[in-house]
Amino acid sequence: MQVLDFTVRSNETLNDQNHLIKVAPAGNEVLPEMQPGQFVQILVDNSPHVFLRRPISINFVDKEKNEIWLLIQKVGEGTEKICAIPEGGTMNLIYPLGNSFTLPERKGKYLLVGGGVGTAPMLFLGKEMKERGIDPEFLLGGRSSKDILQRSDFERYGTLHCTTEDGSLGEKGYVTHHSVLKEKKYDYIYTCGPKPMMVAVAKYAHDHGIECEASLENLMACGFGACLCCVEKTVRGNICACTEGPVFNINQLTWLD
Amino acid sequence: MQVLDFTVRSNETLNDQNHLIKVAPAGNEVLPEMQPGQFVQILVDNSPHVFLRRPISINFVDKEKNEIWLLIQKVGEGTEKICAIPEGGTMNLIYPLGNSFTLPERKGKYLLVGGGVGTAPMLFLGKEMKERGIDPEFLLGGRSSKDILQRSDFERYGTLHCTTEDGSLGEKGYVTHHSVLKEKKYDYIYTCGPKPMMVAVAKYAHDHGIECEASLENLMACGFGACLCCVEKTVRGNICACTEGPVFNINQLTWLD
Amino acid sequence: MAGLEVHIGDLKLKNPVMTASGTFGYGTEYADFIDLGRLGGIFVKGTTLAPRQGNDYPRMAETPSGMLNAVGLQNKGVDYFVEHLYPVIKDYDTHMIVNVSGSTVEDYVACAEKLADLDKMPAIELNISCPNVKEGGMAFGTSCQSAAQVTREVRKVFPKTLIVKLSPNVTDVTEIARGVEDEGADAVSLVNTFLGMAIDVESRRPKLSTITGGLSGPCIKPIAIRMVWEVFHAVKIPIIGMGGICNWQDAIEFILAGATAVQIGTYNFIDPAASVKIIDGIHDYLERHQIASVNDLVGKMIVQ
Amino acid sequence: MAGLEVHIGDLKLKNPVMTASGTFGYGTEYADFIDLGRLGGIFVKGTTLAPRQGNDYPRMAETPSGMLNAVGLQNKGVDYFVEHLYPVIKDYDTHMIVNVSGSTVEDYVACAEKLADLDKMPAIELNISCPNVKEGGMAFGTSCQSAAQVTREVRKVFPKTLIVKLSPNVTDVTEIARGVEDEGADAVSLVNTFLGMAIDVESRRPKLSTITGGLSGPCIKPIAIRMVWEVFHAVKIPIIGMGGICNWQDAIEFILAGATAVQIGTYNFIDPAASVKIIDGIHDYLERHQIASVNDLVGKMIVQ
Ligand SMILES: Cc1cc2nc3c(=O)[nH]c(=O)nc-3n(C[C@H](O)[C@H](O)[C@H](O)COP(=O)(O)OP(=O)(O)OC[C@H]3O[C@@H](n4cnc5c(N)ncnc54)[C@H](O)[C@@H]3O)c2cc1C
Ligand SMILES: Cc1cc2nc3c(=O)[nH]c(=O)nc-3n(C[C@H](O)[C@H](O)[C@H](O)COP(=O)(O)OP(=O)(O)OC[C@H]3O[C@@H](n4cnc5c(N)ncnc54)[C@H](O)[C@@H]3O)c2cc1C
Ligand SMILES: Cc1cc2nc3c(=O)[nH]c(=O)nc-3n(C[C@H](O)[C@H](O)[C@H](O)COP(=O)(O)O)c2cc1C
Ligand SMILES: Cc1cc2nc3c(=O)[nH]c(=O)nc-3n(C[C@H](O)[C@H](O)[C@H](O)COP(=O)(O)O)c2cc1C
Ligand code: FES
Ligand code: FES
Repeated sequence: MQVLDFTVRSNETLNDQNHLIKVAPAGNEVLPEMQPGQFVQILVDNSPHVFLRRPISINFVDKEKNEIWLLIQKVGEGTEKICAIPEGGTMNLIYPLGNSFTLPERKGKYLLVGGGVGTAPMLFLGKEMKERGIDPEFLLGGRSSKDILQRSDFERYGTLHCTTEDGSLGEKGYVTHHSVLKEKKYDYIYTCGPKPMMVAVAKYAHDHGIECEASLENLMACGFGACLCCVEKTVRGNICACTEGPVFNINQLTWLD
Repeated sequence: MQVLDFTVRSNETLNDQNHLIKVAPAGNEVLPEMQPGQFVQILVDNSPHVFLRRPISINFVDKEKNEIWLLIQKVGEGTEKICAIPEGGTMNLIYPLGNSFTLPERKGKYLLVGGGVGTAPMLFLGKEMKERGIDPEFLLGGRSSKDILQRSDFERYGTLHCTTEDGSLGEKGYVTHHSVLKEKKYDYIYTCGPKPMMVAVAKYAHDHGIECEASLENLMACGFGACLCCVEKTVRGNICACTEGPVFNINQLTWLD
Repeated sequence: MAGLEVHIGDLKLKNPVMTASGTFGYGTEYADFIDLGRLGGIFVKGTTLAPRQGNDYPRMAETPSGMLNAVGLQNKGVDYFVEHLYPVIKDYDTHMIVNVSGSTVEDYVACAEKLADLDKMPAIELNISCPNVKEGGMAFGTSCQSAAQVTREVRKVFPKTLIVKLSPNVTDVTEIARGVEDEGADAVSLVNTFLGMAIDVESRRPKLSTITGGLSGPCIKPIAIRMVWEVFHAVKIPIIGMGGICNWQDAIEFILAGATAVQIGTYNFIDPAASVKIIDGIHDYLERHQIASVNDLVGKMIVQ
Repeated sequence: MAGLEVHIGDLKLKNPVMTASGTFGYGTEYADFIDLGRLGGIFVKGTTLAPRQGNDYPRMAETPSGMLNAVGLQNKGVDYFVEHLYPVIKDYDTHMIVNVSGSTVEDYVACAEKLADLDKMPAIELNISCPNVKEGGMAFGTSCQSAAQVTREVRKVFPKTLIVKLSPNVTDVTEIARGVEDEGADAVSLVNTFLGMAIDVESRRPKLSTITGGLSGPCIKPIAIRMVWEVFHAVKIPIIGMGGICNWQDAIEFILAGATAVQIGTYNFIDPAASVKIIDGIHDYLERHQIASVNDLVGKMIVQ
């Protein structure tokens, strides 16, 4: 873990709500090893109302360019201000934080399910799988076509399935209604997105005896294990989502009780 | 008094500390009548530490361009943020606030003494005098040549005398040591600047039986008479510097007691 | 049309948004900015029996998300108010309520008596919580006994709506609230400012002439809301909530915690039109959530 | 070289900057960010006799210039601490001080007794001011009698430096400070968090699972400084000041108000290296003002 200033190399507006921001260490320090599922804590400058840092998943690591990608949805003042940092601007990060998704040791059928901006860590995860010789499948959901972000990036690493609530892309409905879930039998499911979606995915996985890991977005104050604010109730009691998570095997969670 | 959004038409860096910012009503509303000595209260956006507005004198009113000029010295986070607003940016003002310098009814010898950024209201005052057929003299002081701002603007409206602490422009020393004060007899002195300077000027005026008005920079919360925080102790008791000031006849003040 | 009318004692307020004493002058200071007639009410500056010069300058220091003040009840006294200010403000199309302050019980009583005679003065707010005067003031509000005593004596001479303004500088605000309720207060308002302090580290001097002063603004909001919620569960009389309200969300937060009405204080300095925007915001919230009347929200925070 | 060493009871601190309980884990969480050996001391997480799961999620809400927490003393109990944590942290080149919490006097005493045996545990901080547990906690710190009682009983079993951490949720903090001084406390630390509350207006639910929680951060600084200043004039034992310290200016403000040392709390979350920057800042301030020792600043606010 370290605290470091980054320079915003680019800040791309993907749609009215989402930005893709690529950052590199301001002093050209070489990025440390990072794992899919890990996140960063962003200091929000120039905001009278944002006191704490904001946790954002590592969307992708471009080792060649020494860049971290962040996919950010504007939902409040913190994310608004982050998305307003122009190219060339500075962003102070604490990183890398948290555990990571379990990377497969063997071949198999892996499904990566993301909803909304919860697709963010799935890109990095998919890339790491591909590099290990695995062809992941992605199942991404959103309200409409414009909410399914980074499609061409995902397609580089695996097959892409989509659902949209208005049917403007892929199948109409929620991710858990997608036909692949009926047609195929997966060995492992990874998921990140709105809690109701993740609970539905966890339930599907549980009912079908599929291993499943979910990445949580609990409210965080510090992000590195010091405040005990981010706890998730698990079978082992209250556990910090920032150090022992954000990725949990659903067997550890009490969602389905 | 009104609350209005302004657009920054230009933001000129005069030296390492001072900016000249020209603003015009964002909706092209025609500026109301304003008097020299009056001020505006600027809302400071995007600052986590600045809660209250910041009072700034009206440096000049350009009626033709419908612009207000503000001369701002960066001394803390509020003024830093204001000076960082780029051309085209927005600034929310409450204005015009306060009383004003007494504009001369008859010809005479008028001296306008400004120190540091306290020269700000003197330009507007000089212009109004000139338009009334009076030739004011200016006596401006600063640490060194680069701190005597807007010289060519001042010269348009009257004779300019300067002092600098390092002697790099005009006479060396403080304004109250300038030779004109020994050589000439003025009818009226107006002053604005650091308190010790104004007190020295007031003392000079008092000792020489010259009428004198000083513009105060008391700490303000509201700027329009609602909080009673900005009071100056006067011969009539505690008086609000934001409504019955910022300009006071030195006879009203208790500085020389 | 969502219903905004609320009642505080005999007072019918057209909406629950009022402005806090000491932050809104006599209303006139804001006449350029808003239509005063839109407000539920205006609490005018703290008024004492005798005129007061207040404390020395400096009286103000900015703090994180707030400010300290040490005005110290500067005002021209109740007689001046009755003769010169009341005639100007009495015909505003809103309720004008005087905030009555004092150093002794006799002061409060004498002041309240003079105000009781005024036709268009439907209520007073007893300020037993001012941290900025040497004698009396907050001392009345931090002891249950003296809070009860001053309420009891004023109640005897003031038959109209009597609001008692509580100090937050106490271990148990419910105890004081119950005490003044028992003595016949028609409502309580809370909170007044928190006693605070700031030092200029370069000069090593206090930033206020009085060393300590009253802290207000958004910084105190979480504590103020907690106190409103505690008092809501302790008394039956209505509560007027305040402390750091800047926008309609803050106002709704106080209402959900148990406030029947709210006062906007320090934020008027930053946005003189804040109060009116908050009225509009509450109205829109009610419409959006299809709530018939703001009264249906009072204390209706959902627990479990 | 300006002198930074200060004494708290028998403790010699290499500098007056320590980190506050509950915000710094067991130090290890910050080892990546700073050299822990630079700190004057580390107050580890609130520790209780029995293990505690703490409160349910959500435990945190951001507020203007601060945050509310409702962690509720989640910890693995004193035995686990002694067996598993103490061995890891005991050799850090700084003072490790356990913050002892409890629900009954017996709990505090039993916990303190176990810690008294540890060689490298030179002091404990009695937390009689936690607002986040149902029983005990803050209740001890808001009554003079119970604060005195728990101090008295713990004093009997704990011969090393005993620091008592005071609650700010009281009418008169000096009364409590004097009470614990009389019972033999070697120092007082203040303030713990203020009881506060926040409501999500769209869902109409409290933002914390426990409804109320503890407010910390810069928002509380002016009140905390006032309390330190009051206590400085009320007791003879040293004061450890805290509440919203973010930078060296804030730390100096507390020291001028009367704190011999300070603790950095919430701001560690935002800048994990804040404490070390503050040490450097205090050092530079002393040099710039040509002050030989930080002790010369304690309580030296200039009045008049
Ligand atoms: C480990 C982790 C990884 C994350 N990764 C990403 C990411 O890659 N991209 C991204 O856009 N967002 C991500 N988030 C969520 C992001 O941190 C929040 O959206 C952000 O902190 C909101 O800040 P704000 O100031 O914009 O909104 P606020 O004004 O703080 O909040 C706006 C609204 O969002 C709600 N909210 C805020 N934070 C959360 C949260 N963590 N969970 C549920 N509701 C919340 C608030 O209650 C409020 O209703 C992640 C969160 C965590 C914990
Ligand atoms: C009527 C009036 C007119 C003014 N006109 C101008 C102007 O034309 N141009 C200009 O640059 N400034 C002017 N000022 C001063 C200006 O308002 C302050 O410099 C500004 O508010 C400081 O804000 P800040 O956040 O930058 O500094 P802060 O961080 O608030 O303060 C920085 C330092 O400056 C001191 N300080 C701040 N405000 C004042 C003050 N009013 N008096 C004395 N010390 C102060 C603080 O105590 C602190 O030490 C005027 C003030 C008043 C009352
Ligand atoms: C400058 C100032 C002056 C005040 N004067 C009074 C007063 O005269 N009487 C009173 O009861 N409260 C007074 N108050 C307290 C406010 O009415 C209000 O209770 C407090 O500021 C909290 O609300 P806020 O955070 O919205 O400002 C004053 C507050 C400020 C900031
Ligand atoms: C998340 C969190 C947990 C805390 N836990 C404890 C605790 O276990 N024991 C304790 O005495 N104080 C605890 N505190 C209070 C702090 O030690 C400190 O007194 C308070 O936060 C004020 O300082 P600050 O504003 O610098 O944070 C906690 C504070 C926070 C924010
Ligand atoms: S966010 Fe602080 S411990 Fe997880
Ligand atoms: S600044 Fe508020 S009355 Fe003058």
